[in-house]
Amino acid sequence: GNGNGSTTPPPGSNTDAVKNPIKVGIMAPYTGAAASKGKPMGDGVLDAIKYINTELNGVQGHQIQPVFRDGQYNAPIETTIINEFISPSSGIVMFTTQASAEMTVVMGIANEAGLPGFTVFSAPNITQPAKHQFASFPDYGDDWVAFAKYYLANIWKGTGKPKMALHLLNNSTGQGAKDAADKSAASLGIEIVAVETHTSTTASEIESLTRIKAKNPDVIYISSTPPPTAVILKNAATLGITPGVTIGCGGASFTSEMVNLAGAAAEGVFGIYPTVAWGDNVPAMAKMTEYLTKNHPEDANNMDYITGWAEGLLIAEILNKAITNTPGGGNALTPALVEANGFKKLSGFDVGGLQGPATYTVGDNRFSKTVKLYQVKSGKITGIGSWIDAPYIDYGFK
Amino acid sequence: MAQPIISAEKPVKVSLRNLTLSFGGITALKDVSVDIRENEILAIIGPNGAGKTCLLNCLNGFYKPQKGEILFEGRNISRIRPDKAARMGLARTFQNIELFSGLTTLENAMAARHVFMKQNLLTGALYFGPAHNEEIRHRRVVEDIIDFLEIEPVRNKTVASLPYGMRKRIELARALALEPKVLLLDEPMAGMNTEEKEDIARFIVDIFEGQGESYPDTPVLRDGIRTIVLIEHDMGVVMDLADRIVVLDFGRKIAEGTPEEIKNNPLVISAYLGQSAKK
Amino acid sequence: MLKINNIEVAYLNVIRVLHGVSMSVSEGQIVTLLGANGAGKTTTLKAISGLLHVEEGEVTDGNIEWNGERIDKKNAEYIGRLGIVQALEGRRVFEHLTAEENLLVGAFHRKDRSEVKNDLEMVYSYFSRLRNLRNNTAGYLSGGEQQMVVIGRAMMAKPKLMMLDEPSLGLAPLMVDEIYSIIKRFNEEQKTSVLLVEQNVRIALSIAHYGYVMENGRVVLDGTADFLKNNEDVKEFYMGLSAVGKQKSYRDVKHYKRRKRWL
Amino acid sequence: MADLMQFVLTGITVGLVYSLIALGFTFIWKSSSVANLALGQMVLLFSWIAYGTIQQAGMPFWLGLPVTIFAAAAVGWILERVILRPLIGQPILSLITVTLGIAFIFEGLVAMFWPISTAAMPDFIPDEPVHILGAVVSQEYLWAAGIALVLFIIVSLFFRYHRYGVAMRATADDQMAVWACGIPVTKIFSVSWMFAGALAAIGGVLMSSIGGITTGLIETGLKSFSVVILGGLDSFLGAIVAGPIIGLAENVGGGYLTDLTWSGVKDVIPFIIIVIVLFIKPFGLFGQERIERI
Amino acid sequence: MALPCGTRNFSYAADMAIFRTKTQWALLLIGLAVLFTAPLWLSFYWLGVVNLIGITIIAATGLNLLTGYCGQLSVGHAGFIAVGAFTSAVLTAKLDLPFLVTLPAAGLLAGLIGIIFGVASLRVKGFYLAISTIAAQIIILWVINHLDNITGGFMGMAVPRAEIFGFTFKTPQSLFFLIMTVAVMVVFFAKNLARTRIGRAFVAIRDNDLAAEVMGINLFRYKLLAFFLGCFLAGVAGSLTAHWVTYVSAEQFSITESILYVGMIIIGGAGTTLGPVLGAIIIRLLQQGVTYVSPILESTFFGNLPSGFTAGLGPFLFGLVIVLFLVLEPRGLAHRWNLFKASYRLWPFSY
Ligand SMILES: Nc1ncnc2c1ncn2[C@@H]1O[C@H](COP(=O)(O)OP(=O)(O)OP(=O)(O)O)[C@@H](O)[C@H]1O
Ligand SMILES: Nc1ncnc2c1ncn2[C@@H]1O[C@H](COP(=O)(O)OP(=O)(O)OP(=O)(O)O)[C@@H](O)[C@H]1O
Ligand SMILES: [Mg+2]
Ligand SMILES: [Mg+2]
Repeated sequence: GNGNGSTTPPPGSNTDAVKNPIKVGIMAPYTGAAASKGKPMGDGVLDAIKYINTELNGVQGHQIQPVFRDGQYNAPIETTIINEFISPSSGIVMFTTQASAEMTVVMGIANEAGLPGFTVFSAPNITQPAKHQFASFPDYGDDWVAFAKYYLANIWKGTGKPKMALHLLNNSTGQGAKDAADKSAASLGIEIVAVETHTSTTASEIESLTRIKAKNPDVIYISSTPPPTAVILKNAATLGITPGVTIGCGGASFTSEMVNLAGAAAEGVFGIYPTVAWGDNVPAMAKMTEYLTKNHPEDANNMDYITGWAEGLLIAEILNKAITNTPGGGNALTPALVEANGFKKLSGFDVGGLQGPATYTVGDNRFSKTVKLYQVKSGKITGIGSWIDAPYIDYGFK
Repeated sequence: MAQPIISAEKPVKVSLRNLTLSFGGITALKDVSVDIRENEILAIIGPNGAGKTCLLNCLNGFYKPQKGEILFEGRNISRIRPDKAARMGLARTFQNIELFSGLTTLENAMAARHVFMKQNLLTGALYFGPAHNEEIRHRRVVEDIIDFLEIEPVRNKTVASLPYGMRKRIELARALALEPKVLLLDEPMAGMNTEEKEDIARFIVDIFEGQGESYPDTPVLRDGIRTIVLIEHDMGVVMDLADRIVVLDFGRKIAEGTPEEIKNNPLVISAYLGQSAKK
Repeated sequence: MLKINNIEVAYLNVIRVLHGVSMSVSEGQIVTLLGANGAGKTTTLKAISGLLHVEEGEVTDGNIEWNGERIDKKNAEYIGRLGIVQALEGRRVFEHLTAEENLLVGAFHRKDRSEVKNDLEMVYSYFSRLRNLRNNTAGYLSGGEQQMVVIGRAMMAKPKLMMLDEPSLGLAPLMVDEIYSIIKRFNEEQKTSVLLVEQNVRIALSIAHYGYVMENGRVVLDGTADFLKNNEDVKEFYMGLSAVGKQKSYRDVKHYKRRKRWL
Repeated sequence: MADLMQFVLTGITVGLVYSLIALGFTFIWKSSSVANLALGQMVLLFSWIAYGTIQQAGMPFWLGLPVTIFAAAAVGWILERVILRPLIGQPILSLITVTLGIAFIFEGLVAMFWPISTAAMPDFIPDEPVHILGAVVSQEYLWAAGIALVLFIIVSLFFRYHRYGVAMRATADDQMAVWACGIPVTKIFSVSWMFAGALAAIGGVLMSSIGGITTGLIETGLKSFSVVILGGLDSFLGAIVAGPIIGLAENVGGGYLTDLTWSGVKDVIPFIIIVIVLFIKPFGLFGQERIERI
Repeated sequence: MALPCGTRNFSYAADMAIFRTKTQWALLLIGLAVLFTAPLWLSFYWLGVVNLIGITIIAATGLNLLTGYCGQLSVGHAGFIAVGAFTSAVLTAKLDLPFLVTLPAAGLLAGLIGIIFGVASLRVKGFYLAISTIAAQIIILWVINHLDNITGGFMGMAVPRAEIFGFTFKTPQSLFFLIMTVAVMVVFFAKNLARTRIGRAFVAIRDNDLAAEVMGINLFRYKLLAFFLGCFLAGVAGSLTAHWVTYVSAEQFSITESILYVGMIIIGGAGTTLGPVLGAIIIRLLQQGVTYVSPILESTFFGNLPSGFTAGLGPFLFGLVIVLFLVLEPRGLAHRWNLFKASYRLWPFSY
């Protein structure tokens, strides 16, 4: 079922033949409830592909043809899109999503059809147990572990076990962190004293923070998205919890948007993020900045654009590996071949330095396995330290 | 064929005993007792706001009187739910038209056949078979009523845009479709000219008397409804049609008797009729 | 001052209801419009007041003039400001307002706020029953009481032309006489013209100066009240049984032969 | 004990913010019996307009705010003119649904004109929290609460005594009859939507100075619906009293129930209250009962 | 060809038939034939869309019975769809029950929960009820989210494919037959209910509940029956959704989705059988349009469009369509269709 089959020139004449474009399904919540993250990510990945196609002449001469669809963060719509992607006649060989919730909806069908794909932000239930779906970097659970380790090693000065409170968004973003805490807090030596949840649209968390405050925590960990995180931070300042108590955030919360919204209350807050920050000195930074300024100035300083750009580079590398390892090259690619020869052959790819190196390890469907720690210093998200390891945690999902 | 007016001999169908009904400060009915008898058309008259409509509302369970009881064929129904009252045989029309505006004339009447139908979710959903036969059976009755009231031209029209008088007639049709033992009419002729009033009057008399073999399959038309309560402000109509008249004023019963008696009752004249009615 | 010239009215562009109606009302006159159910009386009033547009109806031919100005294409508000007010049929009170607030709404566009108080008194003196009910929620009033509110509301507007759609509907006999004497008084005292749609032909003709009879969307007869009162057709069809003299009973109306029915 | 005080104070102030938005709902309802489900989106749009005038166009606050309110009133006017007026006389279902359509349109407009999707409202209220009886509250909440109270008094008096107010209530009952009285129904509609726009703008500026301009404002609209249900759809008094009750239930209830039930109970408490209220007092604390007469 | 000018009927049975002329029967047969051969000529993608439309029609028909016919406005429909989806998911995944059991079970549980919330409708109408149904949805989702042992909590759960007598509905084609069979049956049942005793009782309650009660209709029973039926069909749609998507989480059933359902029946024509069908088709196609158009616009007019234009386009168009339909055809498309039919039937005499 490869849609390119009919135009494939006879084997052997590969090098001189027409190089067919390779179709990649890309789903982003361009509109709808998650547009504030989906839009910059979508912009980033499309810009990156544009760059690869125009300036690098595609992947080994094959243009990447994005089949870009707006999933609207809406399950029925996402399902019709994945039905399009898995269709043999569509010619799509792999796909990506931008959010764990999107991937959650579509992974059943994609796994069944054997169409490989990866999601940018992810939760543990997507990669465990490992099937045909992958994650471009560590998940919300890994964020928690990474932060907890850093906290114990570098910030915690007291004796005994530190007391931690969790403040979680009421979906897989929050749940991922909770799963990790349930699994590993005890072994790491952290006492979870409170677990609160909030909605993505909360206007006041004074009440939950009052209860957290009563438990006297040493550290609060938030796994959420930017707007509610900002509310929590501002309320914590009002209640006098900060400064004093350390606050850490998971990747999906920790963006410039959050800093803007929270203002002074964000000062000193730690956050995990899977990519580098704007302006960091990495190889891909210059081109990315150029495209951003040219095409999407409104996404300036938005780290979700970086994750999108990194996604584009990853797609190209996966295809690159697949073409190289497949007899018949790019014109012969099928979903199964892309998975076997592309996804599973990734090794040590540096993703332009934007995120930790991407490597496939058997049983662990996360590509990069490191995250970075940041802190808000004088209103700027500033990197501290280098990449932190996020080892695989087995949650025992079936 | 006017009925002889010997009210004492007629059996009591519905008996209202010492009804009192009030809303906050307003007392709409105060200690009202009325007997509604078989084989009679009973008229209730009285000034605006006297409590006539409230009396009907109590009768069919729409209002629950604070005091007193209503005996229908010997059973106390003063706290009954309106739909139960309908099932027991009390049907009515309304002074401000209360039709099902989105349904056609036919469907309005069919809706009143509800209580006689046996369809359930399953047979209704499948339609073919029992439901279909039942629909046809009841459709026959309804068509008879439509024919009787001469509203066939609007049979399939949605009732909302029909003229006032027509809608009043459809209300009557709907009430008949319920095949009641007692028919309650609240100002059925309001807003009609004399000719139309004559029509309605004729219908009321015909319903009361029964149409015998003109409508052999529709009992309500064949045998007639032998107990009718009529609220009306047109004294010509009331005096001609009623066997007996009850007069209410400020929630109290101030008189009761034959049209002749009422016409000459000074209390009624001063409270309601006015001098002009006497000529 | 009001002239209707041969108007045709259709609802929803298809249902033609009036087929060429002409009539006029002059200053200070009470004109009555008689006719059977569905003849198009209400439609005529709505055509004048501009309410037709709200019901997807339209004057498709002919015109309506008010003091020489064409108003058949104007909207209801504009016509209202000219001093033409219609009391709708069927007791349409503002249910959630009190009786008094209902009356005040009638006086909405009047500039003479101080006069409004006096007029309120006037209405209460006309309808003494309403005085006690002034603070009651209008929706709970009895049918007749609501009718009083509706007429009172029209009076509160101090209109130049007051159009009443079946004001006697549902009123007790005493009350009917009273309301008609009130309308007459109001017409004489305030010099308001009145266009009266009525089923109770006898009483309408007793106060009207002039009358029109409509049938099936056409004016079939018109003339002074006295002329109509003595017209044989009007007597037979509209005053019918109650015509003075030969009083027959509603019980004895002849029963027509029933026709064969077609589905 | 200190916790309780904190829960109570937070509950009352947050609740009054809900009340503020709810007033806008009741205003439209009382004047045209349109249930405005676009309330949250209106608040969102007008917050962005405020951001546009103050932050992007650089107007000083004292100028930006009136300009925003004016713009909001203009939007209200357009809405009425173009969308609601043609629907006069249509069934309630259509009127409710059309506001849902408006809600979508506003969401779209916001995304088109402000792709950044979230922003902080420029600070115009000092940051220092105020301490009251051992509890703290930020000044923004106090301002919002105070303004809600003032607006409540103004609109209540207006609807009870002003002839426009009375005519608006009449319009809600029977547009046709109001029209027959020669009253400019369309003007009444325009005025009430302009007012409602202005109210939403004020609410939006205050709300977003608390939590930033985010789509969360839409959800606050939803919470305000629970306020109007509890208070009674047509009662300003209801709105102003029910807001703090909902706020208290959320915060005190959440404060003590979370450990006993499930997390996030705070966010469903308003809705559980709605269901309970509808069972025992269907028309809310102060709502007028539906008139049932035959 | 003989024009059906003023088709007349000579028996009540013929008068009550849905399809009265030969042409109508022919059209019906052709329509069904086209429908059920669709998998032969539709791509996976369009099959996916058509499947979604089929599921949507089922749920919208339920809402139409409840809101369009019985007049009880519900803005929490997606909540009841969620109940159905999770019921079916849990019963198949955890208890290994066959699909033929879980499908009706999903409907039943959703219907029963609908009845519980429907009790409120005995005392309130209109907007009060609308809000209580929103509340129902929020409470339902909260409970689903916290029954983590059963439903998988915030994460949701994977759902096995539907299976009937050993046949697994896996491909879009087979799902198409499953979904369309149910959808056609549901529309047929709904049509029958609407034109018989129960449907008339519903409309009577919608148009004038006080008079309906006085005419012998038990409001309590029929309002609850309407809630049961409406939510039952939501549950059935939920069950099909679960086995179609193969993964359920509470997040998938948003208030926006509930609102869309209301929009559908209004646009299509509330209180008509055809209404929810047309509404479902239009709204779902519009969504697909947005899915396509926004990225295309973005890449075509790269840089020439104001940034964010496409992001706003979806909701904007959506709202615009709802508003335009309401302003131009407030009684819905089905009404327009009936007018068209009426004028065709009497052609060439339009009045
Ligand atoms: N639900 C109610 N709430 C408050 N008052 C009511 C209610 N129903 C009736 N009333 C009052 O009770 C009194 C009697 O009303 P009712 O409708 O019975 O009068 P009626 O005799 O039918 O008058 P009419 O001839 O004008 O119709 C009136 O004053 C009315 O305002
Ligand atoms: N909105 C409407 N749409 C369609 N037809 C209408 C509409 N309103 C009235 N009609 C039709 O117009 C005709 C005249 O109605 P109209 O109400 O003017 O009669 P009327 O003389 O006032 O009758 P009545 O004495 O019953 O009040 C009737 O046949 C009626 O069915
Ligand atoms: Mg009465
Ligand atoms: Mg009329």
